[in-house]
Amino acid sequence: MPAATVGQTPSLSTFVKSLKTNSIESSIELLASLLKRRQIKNSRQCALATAQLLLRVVAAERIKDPQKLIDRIRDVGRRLVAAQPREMAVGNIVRRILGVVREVIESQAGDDGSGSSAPSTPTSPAHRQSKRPMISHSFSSFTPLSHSAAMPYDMHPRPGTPMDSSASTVDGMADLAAPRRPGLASSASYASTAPQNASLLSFLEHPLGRSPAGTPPSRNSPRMTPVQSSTELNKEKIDIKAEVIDGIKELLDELEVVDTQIAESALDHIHSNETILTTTSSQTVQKFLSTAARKRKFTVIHAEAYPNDHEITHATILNGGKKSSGEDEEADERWKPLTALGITVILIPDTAVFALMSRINKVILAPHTVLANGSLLAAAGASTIALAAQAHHVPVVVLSGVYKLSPVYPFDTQELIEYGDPGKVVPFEEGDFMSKIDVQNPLYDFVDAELVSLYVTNLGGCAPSFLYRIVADHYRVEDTDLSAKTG
Amino acid sequence: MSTVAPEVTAPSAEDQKISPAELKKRAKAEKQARRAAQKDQKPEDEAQSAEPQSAAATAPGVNGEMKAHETPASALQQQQPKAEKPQKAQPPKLSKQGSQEAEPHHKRTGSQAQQMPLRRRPSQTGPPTKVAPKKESKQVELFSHLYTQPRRHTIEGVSKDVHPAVLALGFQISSYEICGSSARCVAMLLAFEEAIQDYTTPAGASLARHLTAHYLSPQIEFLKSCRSISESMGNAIRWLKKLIVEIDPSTPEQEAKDELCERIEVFIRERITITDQAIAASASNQIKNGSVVLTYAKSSIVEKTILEAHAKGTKFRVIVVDSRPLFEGKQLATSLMHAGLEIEYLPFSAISHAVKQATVVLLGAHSMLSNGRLQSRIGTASVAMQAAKRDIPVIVCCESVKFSGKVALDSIVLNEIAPAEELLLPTRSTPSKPAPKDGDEEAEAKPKALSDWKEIPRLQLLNLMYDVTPAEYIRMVICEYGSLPPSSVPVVHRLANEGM
Amino acid sequence: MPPKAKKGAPAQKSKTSEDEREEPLQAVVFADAFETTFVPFTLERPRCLLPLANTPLIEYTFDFLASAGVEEVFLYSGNHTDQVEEYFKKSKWTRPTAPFSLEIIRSNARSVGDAMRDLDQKQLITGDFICVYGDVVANLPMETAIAAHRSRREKDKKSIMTMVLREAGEAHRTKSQNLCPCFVIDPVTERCVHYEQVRPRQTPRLDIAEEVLKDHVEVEVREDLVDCGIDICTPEVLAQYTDNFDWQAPRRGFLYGVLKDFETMQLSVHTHVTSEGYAARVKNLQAFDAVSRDVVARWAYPLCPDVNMVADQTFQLGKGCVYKEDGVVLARSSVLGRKSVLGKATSVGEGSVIQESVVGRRCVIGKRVRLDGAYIWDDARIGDDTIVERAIVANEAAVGKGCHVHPGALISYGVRVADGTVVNGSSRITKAKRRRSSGAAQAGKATTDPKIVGEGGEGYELAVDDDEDEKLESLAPGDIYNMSNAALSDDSISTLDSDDEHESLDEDSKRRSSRSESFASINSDESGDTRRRAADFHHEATASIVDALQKNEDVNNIQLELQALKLSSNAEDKQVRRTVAVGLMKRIAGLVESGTSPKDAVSKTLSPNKLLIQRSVSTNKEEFSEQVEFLLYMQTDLVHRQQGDKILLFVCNVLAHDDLIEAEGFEQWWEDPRSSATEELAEVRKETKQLVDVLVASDDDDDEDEDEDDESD
Amino acid sequence: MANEPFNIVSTYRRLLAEDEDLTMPVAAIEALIQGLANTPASTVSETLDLVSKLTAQLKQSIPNSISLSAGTDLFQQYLISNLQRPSDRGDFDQIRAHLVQNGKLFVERAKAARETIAGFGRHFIRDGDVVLTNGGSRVVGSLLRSAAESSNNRGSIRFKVIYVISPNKTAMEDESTANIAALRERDIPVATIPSTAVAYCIGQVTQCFVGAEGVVENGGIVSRMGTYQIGMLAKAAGKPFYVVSESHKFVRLYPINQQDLGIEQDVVDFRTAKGSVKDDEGAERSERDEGVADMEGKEGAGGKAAICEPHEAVDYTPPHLISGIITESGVLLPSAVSEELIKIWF
Repeated sequence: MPAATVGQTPSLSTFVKSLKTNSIESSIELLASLLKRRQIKNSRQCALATAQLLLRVVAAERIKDPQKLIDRIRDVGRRLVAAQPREMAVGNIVRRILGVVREVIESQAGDDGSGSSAPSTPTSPAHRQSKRPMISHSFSSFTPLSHSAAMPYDMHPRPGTPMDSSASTVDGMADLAAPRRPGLASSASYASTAPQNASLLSFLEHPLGRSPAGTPPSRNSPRMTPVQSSTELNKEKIDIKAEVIDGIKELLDELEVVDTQIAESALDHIHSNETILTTTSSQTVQKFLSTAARKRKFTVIHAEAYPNDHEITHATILNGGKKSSGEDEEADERWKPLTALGITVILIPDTAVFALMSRINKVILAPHTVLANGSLLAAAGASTIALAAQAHHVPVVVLSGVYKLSPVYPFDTQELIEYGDPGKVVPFEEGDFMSKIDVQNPLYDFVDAELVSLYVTNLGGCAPSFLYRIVADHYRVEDTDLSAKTG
Repeated sequence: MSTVAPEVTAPSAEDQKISPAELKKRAKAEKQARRAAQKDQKPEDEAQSAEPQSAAATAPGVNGEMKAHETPASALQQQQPKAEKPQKAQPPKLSKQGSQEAEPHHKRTGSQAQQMPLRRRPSQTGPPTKVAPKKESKQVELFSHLYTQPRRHTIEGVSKDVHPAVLALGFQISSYEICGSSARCVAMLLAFEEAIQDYTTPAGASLARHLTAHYLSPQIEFLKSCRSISESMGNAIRWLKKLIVEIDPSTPEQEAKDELCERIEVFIRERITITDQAIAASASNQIKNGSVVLTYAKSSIVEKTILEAHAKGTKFRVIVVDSRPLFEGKQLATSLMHAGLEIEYLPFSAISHAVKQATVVLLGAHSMLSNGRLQSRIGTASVAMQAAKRDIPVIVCCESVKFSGKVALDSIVLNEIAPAEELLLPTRSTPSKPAPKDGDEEAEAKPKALSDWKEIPRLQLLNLMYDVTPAEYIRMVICEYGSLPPSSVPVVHRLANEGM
Repeated sequence: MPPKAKKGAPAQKSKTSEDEREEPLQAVVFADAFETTFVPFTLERPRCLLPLANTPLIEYTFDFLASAGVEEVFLYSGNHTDQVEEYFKKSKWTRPTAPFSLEIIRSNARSVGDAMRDLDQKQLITGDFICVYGDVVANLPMETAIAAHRSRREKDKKSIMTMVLREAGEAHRTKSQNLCPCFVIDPVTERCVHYEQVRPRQTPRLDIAEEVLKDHVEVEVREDLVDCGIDICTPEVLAQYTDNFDWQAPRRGFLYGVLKDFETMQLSVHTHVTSEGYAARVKNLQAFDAVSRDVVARWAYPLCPDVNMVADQTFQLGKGCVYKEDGVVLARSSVLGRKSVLGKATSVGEGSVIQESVVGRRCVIGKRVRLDGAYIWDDARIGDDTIVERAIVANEAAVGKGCHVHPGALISYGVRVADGTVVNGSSRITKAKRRRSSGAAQAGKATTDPKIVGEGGEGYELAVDDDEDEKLESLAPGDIYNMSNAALSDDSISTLDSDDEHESLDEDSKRRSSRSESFASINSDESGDTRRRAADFHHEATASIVDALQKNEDVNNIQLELQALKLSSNAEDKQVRRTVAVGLMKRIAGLVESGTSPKDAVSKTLSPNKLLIQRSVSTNKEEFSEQVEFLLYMQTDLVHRQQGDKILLFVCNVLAHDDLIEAEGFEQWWEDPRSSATEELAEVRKETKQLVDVLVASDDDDDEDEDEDDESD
Repeated sequence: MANEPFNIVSTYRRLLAEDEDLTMPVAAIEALIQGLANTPASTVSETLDLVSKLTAQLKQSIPNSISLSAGTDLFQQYLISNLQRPSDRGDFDQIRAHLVQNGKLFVERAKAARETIAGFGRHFIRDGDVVLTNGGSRVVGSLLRSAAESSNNRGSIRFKVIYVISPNKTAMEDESTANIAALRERDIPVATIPSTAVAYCIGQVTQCFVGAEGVVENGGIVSRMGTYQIGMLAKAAGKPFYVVSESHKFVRLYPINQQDLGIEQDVVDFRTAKGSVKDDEGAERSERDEGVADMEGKEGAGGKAAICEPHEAVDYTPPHLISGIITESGVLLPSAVSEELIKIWF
């Protein structure tokens, strides 16, 4: 529509454009309202939007005190998450970026790390119990990382009652552990970083901190740099900003390449002439399959995911990437439809899944979100597919970028489900029907971890049981609960 | 799984009278036509009956048309069989003509008429013209054994022996106007009744021998060509043949025919009508106060059951899960809604949410297989599976006439493939919306629309009719012989369908 | 959202934002719809702030505008503007981060027309603008509509407006139950060629001008559309309003007018029919109910409670469309049924059952209470064992123990209903006094009526102002018709002076359906459309008279204007008469309510305006029928006015005194069966009895007898 | 062997007796510390030796040593990791000193941990839930209590509890009855069922919580008899099965089956008219197992391990039945437990 751009309903692309011109505050407001109106939805777009926004936010901040920056990001994050709690990618990205900031600060300020994180003490479980998580399932404090705590205790001699100091161990630990932790795009192999081995011992160790002359273990001594003067700090702050921005840029790049990275491992998972079942129009899955298609011939059975995604699914099958993700972001993701690559694609209604499952060798799913315990949320119908697969002992492979991994532990799966527009099930026009009959249209399904055979992330494959570690590597304990008041 | 003829084209009241009544009325009119025709054509008849179909196909083709038009018999005679030959040469033209004829024919069958033809149109023009060359590439190899010749929606090339009533029925079936195992069965028997009444044993042949072999079988063939016949129909036919053979040759023809019709009536009543009530009665006891009944698509028995329970004053909720492309559940929901029940209507994708609330699952059947598995509308298996996982009792309501001697492990060997075009249905708009409209909607939405899937190499659409539910998901089967575990289906089958 | 959000089409370079800044998308919002459909609530709160599913209506409207990419909003507010301003001071819409600039315009406009004219003077509108009421709930994508509008307008300057309409099947709860618009559309050009309002379930007879049919090969007659009052207008529209000072309403005034003189003006109005998204107007209580249910059942997705449109909301969706805010306390044995909404810090007592209800914040629901389809607003308290069905209980109101509130009842702000009271469906209880003149006057404390609220309660039954009862019943869908007929049978004429453009015709035709012998006779001869024109005329004329009277204009001017109107819509004298009668009565009643004694009110109004009456009622000795009619009109109109009987008495007194009506006139009137057709009528005229007796003293006793009979029935 | 004035076992018992809330591992640590205090050990090796001796002694004399061994192991590991670093003697003295000083502190922290866990209760229990638990465990009790109390800003939580109580009245039962009473106090409906009825009512349960005596290396748990079957039933019914345990109960033990717990409990006691038929082989074997189980070869210590009282009997619940382990620092998947333990020892 030529002249009509004024009236145009906003989307990710328009948002990103508006970022350049808008004031920060209104950009935040805008994104929040876009999320609320579901005008930006599905993990990838949310992730991109959030990252872009925070990039702006950080760029605009004048950083006096790094803690300010952290608080600022937290605050923005809180607002975004509140806008649409069920798009967890938003929260994930915010946490990742917070991680970047903390890391930068620590590597900058060395021991200041403790200082910078001290205010965030309350995030430790001891205090958290008194606070209400934003959406109550975000009982997110629960990541295994959190009890890799306390070792560094001896490094921050701090008076205080056992309680609150034991609390602060969490942060202290995390901070000091950080520098050892590789960049956020790190691979899972870094799982057990040395200081964590203290976890259980912390129970005993703490008092060392209070002992008169707690000389630290030698291997830690390098960190015993004396507290810098504030002037020093300020000097360093300058490049903190720069580094953080770089960090976010990295993150954005990761989001760009994530599908390609996942696709790289395609050939390790798909062999010749197998029959693969998939559903919805996930860009990740499509890339994955088409990569495999270059080398191997196989058959794809595609369930159409009625009533929410079928149109876009059809589009994907017919025309490949161009239109698939609706009017969303960059022109980058545009790929040929599988059929063009010589792959036979059989489109079936979701109902036929069970009937065909006995002839399928692999089910490939793309989640909406992956949860800390290895279970996942995916487009409605996924649980039926996964269950049918289990009944026929067909492996279920889940392709998920790390940005979809959420530290959230699913207490109440019901709360995670978004209910969509019943008008997609029964047209609104049918007055009698719609007024007398409850029509519901859940958008997501909860798929239990035990139904998933394998996760393939951009860091490689792993079993659902090991997911907790990858999650732990990417999120800081003190950030998992964004609603926690800091300082 | 759907209703008996009357309710079949359910939503609107008028066709309730129509379908059966229509059948009769039309038959009446056509009877004369046919009588006349046969008189004049006797000689040809003899000749062709010897010849194979192909030869026969020409003249009868005319017969068929003529009957659909109900043009007076004399009109037929004007046209020469030869004259047809060239026409038959170019199928497309013929088919077009055919579809045109099919439509006025549908029109007469009541409200559904407006939508049925439209809904059908793709497959009507489709099979003969476009698909014919490409078909190989468009068939899913896995199911190649199921791709019979495309369903018949036109009457060209129909054997002239096919009785008008049967002819009419054939089209109603192929267009889902009459849909559902028992419904089709009943309709078929009714049609046969008329056919038999119009039957005259040719000189020198005994009714018992000739009727089945030379008269009934073409009818059956025709029905098969319209849509592969259901288990219940099979059973009924088997029973009928047995019956005919048993007729004492000495009995005078008319008497014998009346006898047959008499027995058919009885069969319908005993094996289906009464049975349904019996089943509904016992199944409705499974619905308690406060229970939440989950059902899938549409089954006449389940519907009866629910209404029965409601009539008893039981307070309960119903969850109807529905699926593309037939949206049968919508009919069910609507009719239950009018009965004033509290209903929740969910798309297939929401099963997992549906079973969370459900306390009992009621399913209808296309047929019960002898290894205790349930063959029913595609998707049923998934529902049963989800329910079984949550340990919710899954109950199948099924007349014994649907019990089958066959066994099947998966849904692939035994199944039926519906025209893929059905999947092109407009999804956001009411079924009544014409299919072509949907076409352009999609077209403007994206460069290639699903509607031109045939042009896209290596893209296939698969539209199965049934799937097979493993026995372990089924807690109970309710038939007129009472409630039984799936394992004892064969027992009842012997008793009911072979025992007599 | 901020302008730039909309710049640039998706996924490709946007046009530089300058050329768009040339015409920012503007919107005009009418905070109140110039109807009284939400009385009594609108006596104390502005309509646009009434909570729908615990969110003020205006929020939905603004959210819609924001998502449509509007950049400037002008909010026209008549009633309670201070409250509106107060609200927006706090809301996010006035913050710098707001998606659009908001300007609240105080106006005493009495109709959309007035507002439009005012807007035209103010010269605020630069380009195309969207025009909506402040009660629109919609999420449909506007871009296509706007695009279409733009392209059309580029082609043809004469296409001045595009109406956005939502498809909805035949019977639809979200459509107006008792009257639905019928658009005749040229499917090719999407031009609306004819517009009428018809009653569902009646075969309407449309009178489409034959030239219309001539120059359109094909026309669609569509009755299946929800008209949610969303119009995309060009500035030309404003000009039109200004040119035609008598256009009040956008549909029956503007649209009707534009279509009528299409031949002369060549102005065209187009439609944009969408089957996507949701759109509805909370026009009256029935719509309020329907839309609330749509919103709760997520048909308006994503505009559902759990979106938490207002900053501090914390709704969460539970199973079966149950929305709870934080801090809701449910007793163990309480049952929270499907499709319910519970606001923050609301507590529900043991054994209470709530279903399909919306409960505001900080409400206290007692034990064993049953809420079925009820709307309980913030801070209300419901006593133990009380049953509330499809009814509204407004803020701070309190319903005692063991009460039963029937469907359709409205309990306004701060009212307290004593224990064990039964509130019937038609009653609307309030504490605020009725204010005729919108806005200004302060609410006088009304006297509590124990009959209604029980001993120790507070509040009184609001006198049913003739034009309202429909919509009130319509909250309880079941009994719309019988109820309204009951209400109608007596004051059929006076229903004509409804402020509500949408309902007037409806009642008009309803009157015919409910055959109250009284005045059916008068119009029974009229054909459908003359009656409608009558409706138009009467509607406008009455308004202008009352208006003029308030301004104490000179009689002659009034007379002139009346004459003009009469000619323009070649109304018959009869109608003029009716208008004058009703107009005067309205004015008087108005005065009376604002405290002046009937006597003064009457003299104040009548004495200067005798002329009017003289003109409309010929006083030649032979023909009394006109006088009789005049009296009847007054009588009927007064039936529902406060102290109507008194007024009638004084009026008659004056009339007799000034010989505007002779004794015979009165006599015939008195004898006329129609004047005592119903209880009320009889009631009203009781007072006047002596007067008449005196007047007709000369005549013999048989009148007397008749009188007896009359009163006895 | 242990020096007369100080008796580790009695100390341990006394500690447990003195403090209601004290868990066995903590008690064990306490005891060891006191032991350390009472005996002058000047060198690292001496200290370690002493500790291990005391440990062995303790384990041997306490019938069910699994839980406490968690404490002792932890303690030893701590000493090792701290003392055997290349570092000066001052370091050693300090550590020893601080240990001796801070005994009480550990106890407090242990309790703090429990409170923390209890604090999480609210998140696990939703409105309308029906929770099944088997009595005894203090931490489960406090978790439920806190859930019952926390009807704060998130609105009230209405849940019911089914308590599985074993027929034989024991100290444990008093514990559970106390819990039950406490819950009923707080207006939480509680039903008590015998362990035989679990399968019957598992259908209406929404989730299960159980305590643990020890969390073993593969993420499984050792808990009082009957937990295993509850776990299996929960699994069969597809209900989440949570273990609630402080992380200091992680014990370095890897049982491969029920017999492999390394403790002697004659649950299965075949009898004839002549009385119990008990082959000493079995006794021997199990004894040796035990030796393997606790890494200190306790043959040195010799002597006969006491036999568990029936009410102290425990069983082993394998990890695949466990949905999550709730510790003071979060919900762990069973798979995470082994990581934690691995990290301590290597």
